[in-house]
Amino acid sequence: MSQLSLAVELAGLGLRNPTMNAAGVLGMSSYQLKRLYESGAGAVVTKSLGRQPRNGHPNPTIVFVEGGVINSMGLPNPSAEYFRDEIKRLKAENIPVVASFFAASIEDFTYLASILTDAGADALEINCSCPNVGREKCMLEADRESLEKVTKAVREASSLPVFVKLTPNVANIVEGAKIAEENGADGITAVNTLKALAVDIDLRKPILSNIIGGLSGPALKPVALRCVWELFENIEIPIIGCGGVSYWRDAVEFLLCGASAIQIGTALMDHGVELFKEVNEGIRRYLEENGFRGVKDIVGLAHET
Amino acid sequence: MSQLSLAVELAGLGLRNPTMNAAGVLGMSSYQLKRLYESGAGAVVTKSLGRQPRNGHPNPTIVFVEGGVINSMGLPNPSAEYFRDEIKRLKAENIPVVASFFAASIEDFTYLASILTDAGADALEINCSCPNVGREKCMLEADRESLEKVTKAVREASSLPVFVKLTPNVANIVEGAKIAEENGADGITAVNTLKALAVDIDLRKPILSNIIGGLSGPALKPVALRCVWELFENIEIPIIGCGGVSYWRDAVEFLLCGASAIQIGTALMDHGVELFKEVNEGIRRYLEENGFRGVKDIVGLAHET
Amino acid sequence: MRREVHRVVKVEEVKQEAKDVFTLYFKDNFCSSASPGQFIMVWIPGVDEIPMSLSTINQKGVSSITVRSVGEATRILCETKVGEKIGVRGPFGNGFTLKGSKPVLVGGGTGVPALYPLASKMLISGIKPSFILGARNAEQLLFKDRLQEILDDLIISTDDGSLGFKGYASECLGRLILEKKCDSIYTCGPEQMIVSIFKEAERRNIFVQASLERYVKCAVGLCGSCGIGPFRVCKDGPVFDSISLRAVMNELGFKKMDPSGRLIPVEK
Amino acid sequence: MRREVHRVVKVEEVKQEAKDVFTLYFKDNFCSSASPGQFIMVWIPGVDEIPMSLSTINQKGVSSITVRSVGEATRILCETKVGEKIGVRGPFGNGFTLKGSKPVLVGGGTGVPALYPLASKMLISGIKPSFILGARNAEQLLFKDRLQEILDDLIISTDDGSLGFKGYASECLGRLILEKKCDSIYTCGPEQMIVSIFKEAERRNIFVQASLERYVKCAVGLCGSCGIGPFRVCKDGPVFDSISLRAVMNELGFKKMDPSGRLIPVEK
Ligand SMILES: Cc1cc2nc3c(=O)[nH]c(=O)nc-3n(C[C@H](O)[C@H](O)[C@H](O)COP(=O)(O)OP(=O)(O)OC[C@H]3O[C@@H](n4cnc5c(N)ncnc54)[C@H](O)[C@@H]3O)c2cc1C
Ligand SMILES: Cc1cc2nc3c(=O)[nH]c(=O)nc-3n(C[C@H](O)[C@H](O)[C@H](O)COP(=O)(O)OP(=O)(O)OC[C@H]3O[C@@H](n4cnc5c(N)ncnc54)[C@H](O)[C@@H]3O)c2cc1C
Ligand SMILES: Cc1cc2nc3c(=O)[nH]c(=O)nc-3n(C[C@H](O)[C@H](O)[C@H](O)COP(=O)(O)O)c2cc1C
Ligand SMILES: Cc1cc2nc3c(=O)[nH]c(=O)nc-3n(C[C@H](O)[C@H](O)[C@H](O)COP(=O)(O)O)c2cc1C
Ligand code: FES
Ligand code: FES
Repeated sequence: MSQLSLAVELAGLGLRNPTMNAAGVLGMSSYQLKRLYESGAGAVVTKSLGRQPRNGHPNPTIVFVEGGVINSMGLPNPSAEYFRDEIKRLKAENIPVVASFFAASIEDFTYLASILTDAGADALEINCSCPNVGREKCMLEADRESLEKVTKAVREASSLPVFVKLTPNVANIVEGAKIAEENGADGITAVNTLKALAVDIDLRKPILSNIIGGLSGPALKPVALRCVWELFENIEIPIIGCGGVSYWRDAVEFLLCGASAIQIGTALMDHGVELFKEVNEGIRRYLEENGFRGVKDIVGLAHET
Repeated sequence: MSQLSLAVELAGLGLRNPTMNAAGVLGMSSYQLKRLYESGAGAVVTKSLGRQPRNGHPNPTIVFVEGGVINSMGLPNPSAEYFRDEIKRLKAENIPVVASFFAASIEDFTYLASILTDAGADALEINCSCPNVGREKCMLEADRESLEKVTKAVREASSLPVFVKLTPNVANIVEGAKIAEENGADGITAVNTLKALAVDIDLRKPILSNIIGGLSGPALKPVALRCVWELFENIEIPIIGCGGVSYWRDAVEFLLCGASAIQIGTALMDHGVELFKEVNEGIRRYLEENGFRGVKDIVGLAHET
Repeated sequence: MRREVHRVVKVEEVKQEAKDVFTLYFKDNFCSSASPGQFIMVWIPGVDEIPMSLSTINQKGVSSITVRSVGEATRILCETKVGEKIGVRGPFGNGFTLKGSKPVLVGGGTGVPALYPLASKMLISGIKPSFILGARNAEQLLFKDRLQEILDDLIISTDDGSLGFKGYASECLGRLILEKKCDSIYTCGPEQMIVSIFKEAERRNIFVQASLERYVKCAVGLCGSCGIGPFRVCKDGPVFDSISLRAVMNELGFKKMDPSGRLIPVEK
Repeated sequence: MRREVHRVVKVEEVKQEAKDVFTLYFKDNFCSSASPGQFIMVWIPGVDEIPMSLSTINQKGVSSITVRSVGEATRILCETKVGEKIGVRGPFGNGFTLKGSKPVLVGGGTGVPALYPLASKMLISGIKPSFILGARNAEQLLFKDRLQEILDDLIISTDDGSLGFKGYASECLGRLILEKKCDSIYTCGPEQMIVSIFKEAERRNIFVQASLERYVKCAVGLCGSCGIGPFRVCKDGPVFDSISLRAVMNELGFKKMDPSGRLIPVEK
């Protein structure tokens, strides 16, 4: 039986479907990422990798709130160098890999971009939007100048498609996206988490060891959709939607608002890795029932009046 | 039976308890506000009033999402001038009134501040953070310069305590708060809604007529708590916490993070105006059970290590 | 899912009731378990979202609204074809409470369809209501056949006397109360009609539940735009009983909030 | 509320089990309906949040954890006084599945308490398990009295022979299997012990469920820090059966993720 194809082309990358895991979610090893791919993801995204191994913040690093979770993992990662072999292992099985990374200096961004490119990643995702580490640790996009420099440096250091992942914690997300676009980014991932906090009234203490963390999950979705909407109206490069996708309907919402692909993080907690298959089946059914011929047909469709 | 008093002093204002309605929620008339006060609110906050009557955006102006609602009322209001009599009616019954207002020019801010002061309001709340009207309609705090000018102008035009209500849609909420503080604000209300969007996959259209609206309710709470936390660490003037308070526990969370009073909006939908009483009773029980003597004792307590 | 969340439903059937009045049938789980007197918000994308009482509830899962074309949104709704989609959320508001053993229902204009589910529910509960069906003239009478089918005691009243009693529904009501010893009144229709009926009822000391209209935006009791006195039509109403009606007599029939929140005169 | 949300509970009772091992009792609804083998995250404010198996489940609503002091967080937990408060969330993970009619449970060190609720549950289900209780020496044996009270067949095994069988629990297991024709093995304890037991079981073709430990951060299967092969100890485990164990033999007993995600050697 011939089924409608979910294949998408994303900044030159051919993917069997438009779903990926969100950076930092089950991306600690090639084994974990391979499992996500086998469960149906169109591509897999590594944990954000840095120059040095990092243990991240002490526990508690996650707390549950209504509508989502707040995490302050603090970018634990085994280092990009260590992860090279993991990427090679994934590439040996032809799994499309997006390498997420962060750094504290332009030199490190350049260095990491080149070793991840050499390792065989299919695309790079610059994480300059993690709310969980101080400014010294990772350049913030809110700072226009750093964003410009970082994008340019990575662009020059690698021939791969470069995605820039943005934070929603800004007054105007379009500004940062435009800077990235002008400096050679091939796509924008929108969004990272919202800066948030949870406090316990019995112990009268913030729950996270780092006090402040990032809110993800359903609570983030309406904000993420708004960001994707605004970006689609203002930039030309493709958008990867991220934030609270928990059901196939959410994925379709992101596509209609202008995302060319979507990432799933927090929802894997409740729905398991099987979620990729469910989301893809849901998108397929939606396209078929509404007479569309492919994912591309509905990208940004809600903008037409 | 003698009960622990919930009375608070807020920027010179003596209130019987630390709860208020959030601006724009059931503040369209003195009747509505009186009902809130009778239901237990410590003070009442008017709908944000402007120079001219405004109908606001066409419907749909509200949409329900997981963890909250997105509204784009568009600041409908009968005008400050019209509302003078409403304020007088409330003052005739000795109800503490916070007059919320917005304007498109410094002249209008000055004018509105003075007529609302004359009408007898107990405090002013500058709404320069509504996500639902364009820049031309209302000065955005993200713009440091306007915030400075507006605060200064209102400060000069009125002898009342002036609260500045901030938006969470900024990279750094402390920046705006400091500007307000330096220019004479007596308190900060934190926060207004998060810019958000909802789209319908069957009709493939954004649901709000204005496309983008503001997210309130439980989904906003962790972000609001984070803002209050950051403000408490960085400013001296009192903070009025707002965003997702739905149970007494939430109110206590805001107090522990540094709010001296709290406002309730969206939760009145599910819990009714009876919520004020429940929240106050909950706070009282909490204070008693934990051996505190008043609300003041726990303001900011989670910051102590 | 909560009933406040939007759903998109397909219009399954359209029935013309009068020159400018149409009933749209659709299927929706929340609506089919609504209480008589509750309303929904109907979204016409790109146009408006407006409140509409449910005129059918729970008959084989089918619900309906009955719309009079009075402006842009209602005109477009009235032109809806079978198979087209509309957005709905709700049901909202309190609905009617069954009280009394000899109730009389008084409907005028598009207030009539909102009373139809109430009449059905009364019958199921073993109560046989009287029903005064009012309109300007015979052509504008709504739901006449449907009501006749289920009711023993349907009284028609037209302002011009083109059918049934000649005069206002409230006058007709006065007689009926005496005749039938009615012990409770349910009414929905033009505001001035409601005022007359309420006054009539007050004089005779009979308990009233009346469904009112104000400008509805949020429909969930937050924005305050539907205010009448201390009440919100969308949440405390749309059905108000005698006690509440007494509390708003300084506004009822005189003043209403316009979309900006200012009180403006009610149409006479 | 979801079980993932933090609760703060009062420590109701503290029992010293060995020089450096204490059991803390508390009340919590989610914990008292946990499955044997599940764990919770215990928050010690200002210090850490660490995984702990439940060592009592559902006895009059009381739950417990049994903690060996090995570092800062466990030391502070072991010093907790009655009436003090700790934070908990969970229970998390899969827990054990009842299989076989002649099971044997093999516990070593602080792995023993995690098997206690399993033994209780088996008894309730009419299954009489054998239990090998292992430790370095007699002083380190945990839950000996409690287990003796409920079990007919408790075999004690110490490395130094200071009580019961002299040698490793896995050797003891070899004999028991032959003797009793055991048809399933449940084990919790030091990783090298688990490896030996699993090998023993594989040789004899007996199905195993083993509870493993890795560095747990989120406890809900998101962060990947507790990875072992393609699995997450917090979500796919902590209990793994023979099929899964076979799939991770290149890591089990050899390598584990450190908090940065790098594979480092497992203690021998
Ligand atoms: C609880 C309730 C139940 C109702 N039930 C029915 C019904 O069953 N059948 C029916 O035909 N009509 C009903 N109405 C009235 C109906 O909502 C209006 O006729 C409709 O909104 C007009 O919209 P329009 O765009 O066609 O007209 P417009 O030209 O926009 O306005 C015409 C009139 O309708 C009023 N109106 C417009 N928008 C709203 C709104 N959002 N809320 C309230 N009034 C509005 C205006 O104030 C004006 O008086 C009900 C109203 C309420 C409040
Ligand atoms: C599912 C599971 C159940 C457990 N059940 C029990 C139990 O019932 N009783 C008991 O005494 N111990 C149990 N442990 C082990 C216990 O979690 C560690 O001993 C404890 O975390 C040590 O913390 P510390 O700060 O005292 O020591 P540290 O000095 O911080 O570390 C000592 C050792 O504990 C490990 N450790 C530290 N933090 C963690 C963590 N977050 N997750 C996993 N390991 C960690 C370190 O890697 C190191 O090997 C369990 C572990 C897991 C994974
Ligand atoms: C446990 C956890 C770890 C994360 N780690 C990273 C990371 O390393 N790099 C990054 O760019 N984003 C990270 N994120 C953010 C996610 O990639 C994603 O942007 C966010 O969670 C919103 O998507 P969701 O709502 O689907 O989870 C992390 C999120 C979670 C929950
Ligand atoms: C229907 C509605 C109308 C609002 N109108 C205003 C307004 O006029 N002025 C204002 O400053 N904030 C307005 N807000 C924002 C609230 O005052 C408040 O900041 C926000 O809703 C967060 O609080 P909550 O989560 O308790 O609702 C409005 C919110 C809602 C839901
Ligand atoms: S329409 Fe908003 S309160 Fe009734
Ligand atoms: S601790 Fe297991 S995935 Fe995070």
